[in-house]
Amino acid sequence: MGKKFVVPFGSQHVALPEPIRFVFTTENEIIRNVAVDFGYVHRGIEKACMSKFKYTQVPYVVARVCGLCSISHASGYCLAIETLMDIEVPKRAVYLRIIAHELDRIHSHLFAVSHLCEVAGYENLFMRVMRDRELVMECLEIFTGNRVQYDFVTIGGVNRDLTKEVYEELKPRLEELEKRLLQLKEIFEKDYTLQMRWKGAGVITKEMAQKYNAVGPIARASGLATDCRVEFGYFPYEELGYRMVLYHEGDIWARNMVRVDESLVSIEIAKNAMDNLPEGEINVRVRGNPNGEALVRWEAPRGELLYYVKGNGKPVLERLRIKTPTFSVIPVMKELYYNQPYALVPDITISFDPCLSCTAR
Amino acid sequence: MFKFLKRFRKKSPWILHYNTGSCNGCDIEIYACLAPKYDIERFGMLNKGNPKQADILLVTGPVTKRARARLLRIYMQMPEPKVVVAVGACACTGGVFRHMYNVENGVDRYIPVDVYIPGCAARPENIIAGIEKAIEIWEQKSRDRLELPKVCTKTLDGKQPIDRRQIVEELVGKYTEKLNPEELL
Amino acid sequence: MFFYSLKNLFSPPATLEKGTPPPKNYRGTILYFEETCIYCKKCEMVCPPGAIIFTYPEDGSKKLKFHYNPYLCIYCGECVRACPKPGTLVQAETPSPPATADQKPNDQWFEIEKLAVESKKKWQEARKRMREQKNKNQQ
Amino acid sequence: MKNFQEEKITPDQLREKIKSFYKEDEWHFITINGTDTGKSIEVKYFFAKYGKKEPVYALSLEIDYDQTLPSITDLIPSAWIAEEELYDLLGVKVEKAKGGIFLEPDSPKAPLRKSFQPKEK
Amino acid sequence: MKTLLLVLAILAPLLGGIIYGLERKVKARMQNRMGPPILQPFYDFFKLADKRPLQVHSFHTLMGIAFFLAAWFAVFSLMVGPNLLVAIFLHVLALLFITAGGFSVKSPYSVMGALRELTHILAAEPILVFAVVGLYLASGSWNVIDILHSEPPPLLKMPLVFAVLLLTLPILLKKSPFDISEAHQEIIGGWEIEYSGIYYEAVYTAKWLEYVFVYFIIFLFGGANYLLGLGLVLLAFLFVALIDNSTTRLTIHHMVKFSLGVLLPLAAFNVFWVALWGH
Ligand code: SF4
Ligand code: SF4
Ligand code: SF4
Ligand code: SF4
Ligand code: SF4
Ligand code: SF4
Ligand code: SF4
Ligand code: SF4
Repeated sequence: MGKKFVVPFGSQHVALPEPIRFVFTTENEIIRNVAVDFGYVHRGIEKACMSKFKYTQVPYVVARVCGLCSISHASGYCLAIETLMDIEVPKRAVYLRIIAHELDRIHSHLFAVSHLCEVAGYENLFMRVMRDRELVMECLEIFTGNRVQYDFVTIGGVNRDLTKEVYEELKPRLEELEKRLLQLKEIFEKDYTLQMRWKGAGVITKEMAQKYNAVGPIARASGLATDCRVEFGYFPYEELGYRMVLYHEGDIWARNMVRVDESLVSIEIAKNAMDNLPEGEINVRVRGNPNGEALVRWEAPRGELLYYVKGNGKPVLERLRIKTPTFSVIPVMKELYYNQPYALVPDITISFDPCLSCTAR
Repeated sequence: MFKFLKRFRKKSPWILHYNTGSCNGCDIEIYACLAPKYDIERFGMLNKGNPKQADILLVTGPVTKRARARLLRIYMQMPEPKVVVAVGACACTGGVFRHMYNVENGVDRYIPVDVYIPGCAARPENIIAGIEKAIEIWEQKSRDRLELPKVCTKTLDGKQPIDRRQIVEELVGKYTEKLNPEELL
Repeated sequence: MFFYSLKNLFSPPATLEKGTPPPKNYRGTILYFEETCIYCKKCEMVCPPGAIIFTYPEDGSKKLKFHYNPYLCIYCGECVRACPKPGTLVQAETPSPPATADQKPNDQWFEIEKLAVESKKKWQEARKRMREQKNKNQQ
Repeated sequence: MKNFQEEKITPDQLREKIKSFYKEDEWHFITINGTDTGKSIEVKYFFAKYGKKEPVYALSLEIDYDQTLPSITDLIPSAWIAEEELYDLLGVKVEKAKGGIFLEPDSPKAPLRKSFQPKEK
Repeated sequence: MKTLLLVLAILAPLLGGIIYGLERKVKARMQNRMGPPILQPFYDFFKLADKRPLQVHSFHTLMGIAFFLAAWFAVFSLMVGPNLLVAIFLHVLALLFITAGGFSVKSPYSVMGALRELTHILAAEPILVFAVVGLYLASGSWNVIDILHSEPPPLLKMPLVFAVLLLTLPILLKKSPFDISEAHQEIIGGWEIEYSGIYYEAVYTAKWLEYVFVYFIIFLFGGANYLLGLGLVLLAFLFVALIDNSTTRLTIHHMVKFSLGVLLPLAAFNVFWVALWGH
């Protein structure tokens, strides 16, 4: 029996880019109890989208729910409005959205991977992944005009076209990135100390994932085959070379590997979409106001994102509901901490790739 | 003596980063600054996660109601001389979140900000330029200037325990009173 | 990784020179050219954070004053797309420079926001007066 | 255009209904959503099936502003977080919810209700 | 000889700073980035002197300064002092001071760091003792001057001890994979978290002294052959940098297991071998 010892983790902490606060009660550095406070980022976006902003402005606002997957938010919302208002989006715009979205997924996943290395104390690998990530950041910057907030998707289509010049800039970078990612994958599979630290640590079993309704890479690392890209079927993913990445270990290592593998799949999808880009318009004009309700399940980098919109024929929406992936994994995350050593807390936390700015909105 | 030491300030700024409710966009750009492509360590900057050892506070986010007490506490824990840099539109003025019900429209309503870096998200190059400006200001600052009122009067008898939380709360109260509460909505 | 570290030790670093400009088509500062503006206020209406505000002249004339806050702007480019007169609003390819405390980007903007509301009231009154004047003149 | 299946129930039927169809390995519980319709609060429980391209299934019920909603956390352990949010942002009295996960003492109470109108600037 | 060593001991913080600066540069280059200038630690040093110091309480501060002084004395007794064992003793004492300092504040990270530091001492110091005993056996004296004159170099007699010492370096210098007591990403520096300003400086520079201390022991393995000694130091330096850059942090259990289960027996084996049959 060791002495009970209370350790706060967050809200300001080097391992956390975002404010979330855990208070752990530990015993010999083993966690016995945990309290979590994730309300630091609550800004009131939903209300603002229901009172202050017109529905055409909302894509730019919801993109700022989260910087890591801004395009998921914007597209999820636009898709919901388009379903609601029966707008047919041009095929070229659909493909452009896929490209941007997959590039965004790569950037988000690589950030998560590098961050996980950083908290594991593997500074060199952190630097290496960050360096390789700059390739996809450059792609996104050339493609959409900003490194993080793309403002690329609007209701009815997209804002920018993929010109020949841009295509020529993007293609070699993606190919280079693919090569480097394969090398990285080898490191993650072989490195001895990484395995020692991550294998068998923080295991989420399939049952646990089902019981607590885990989503995204966390569920897929536990062998739970769920992916909104398949289940909702909004985009022609199957024809672009999508395949599901599944691991069964459920530990930190598996979650990391899911992200690395998914980045590789995403590169393939983006390249396919770029090569088979249909000709045509990139957006259609939108008239009228939304009336009715619609719902979109979107696979953001961290998993299922739900957009529920309800309009009442006015330019301002009646209800906009954002359910974000991290919101869904917090219950399983909280459960997982019990009886883990404190030394693993940063790794476990970051292996969820938590993004609180969308959890609290 | 201190004049001599002052010269070395600009070569060793240690940064501390706090997120007061941003979208992460600017935070990941700060992380990108640490990475090889922008490598801010070449200017001597270190990311110290510890307010007591940091010189430059990088704040992102529009300051949500829950984050402000923590922000003040971190600011008070940092020893002088120190500078504050607001990174990104929402830290400067509130950005898109301006006038939402749970945000306070910018960092400078709570702590004095020295440099504002625009952008949504701020580019790493721009962040570096901003930090350089901040260092210039930092060089001018005196080491004993206290920027917030010293509120702790409770220790006079030397016995009563210090409740830092309470101190911060009092301070928040002080600063919120000054603002027009209707403006906060 | 051992090999990689050793290799890096003897190869040039990947660090960029300071001040490398952003790529072409970067979404930077919004530039305003008054000559062609028709004061339709579409840009003010679409701007999500409200980084464009027009203040009204007191004499009731139609020549509004354009205010833009680069420290509030989120660089989405909606205003440029909304503007009916191409070339009035242009998005530069470089980001805005950082400001220092004496420029007060936030406090000033609070004043402008207040001013916009007040000046609009005054402007409307002035317009009303002008209309009444006109009506009187016609009678 | 509605793109999900909806079934209307009353608050008392909620627990029975969920007990009757919810299985952990088949259904994925998405979230709870509350909407202020102006007269009452409409609460929707969203469910999806794992790995199937089927529309989302929603249980929908309406409750009065001061009525208490039964908790489903013992049936679906991850529902607590959505229930807390419902309590915090819409002021729905959910059994066992404590509130305060998002709002500070000086934030507006139940901001997502229609009765709260933020100041227009 | 003696005066040279004395000067070296007096300049030890300077030397340590340069080693630290070099290390940061090499580390940055290994990570494919430019890195800070080599004199960066001294810039930091002057900057810290210029900050307004905040004190948690006087005992805590005192322990920080005691850590610095004891570490410096350890270097002195290693270089000019009478006895290597005294140096080790002082070194342990220095670490104990900082541990006491870490325990004396309320911050949980500090206490946790101090607890882990104790484990560090447990894991690393026995090996340091074996290294010194090895040096004694090889040269027949506890005195530095004698060791520096011993032919052939102690390395030849104590290859295993040297190898073990090399492997202990990450523990001693708190580098990945065994930077557990500092663990920037977990406990933000551990016991050093509550120090600031000029008091932090004491802790900061004391760490430089540790570099000098450890690398000088390595140097001693070269015996009378100073070039060999320098070569060994360079080798150790590169080795530590490489290991630091190619591993993750492991847990405290791994460290204790590795140190007491693998390193210690190896060192002991070598020492006993030489002691029993070496002559
Ligand atoms: S879960 Fe995170 S990455 Fe996904 S949409 Fe939300 S904020 Fe973005
Ligand atoms: S989890 Fe949420 S807050 Fe975090 S990056 Fe993703 S969307 Fe943003
Ligand atoms: S300025 Fe923009 S990108 Fe940066 S944190 Fe705020 S909303 Fe996100
Ligand atoms: S109570 Fe007094 S000593 Fe303590 S922090 Fe406040 S002013 Fe300083
Ligand atoms: S770019 Fe966007 S935020 Fe900036 S002024 Fe134009 S519409 Fe407003
Ligand atoms: S939209 Fe263009 S023309 Fe109209 S007011 Fe703005 S700048 Fe002037
Ligand atoms: S586009 Fe033409 S019709 Fe429309 S507001 Fe401008 S001037 Fe008037
Ligand atoms: S809560 Fe206490 S221990 Fe933690 S930072 Fe504040 S004063 Fe220090």
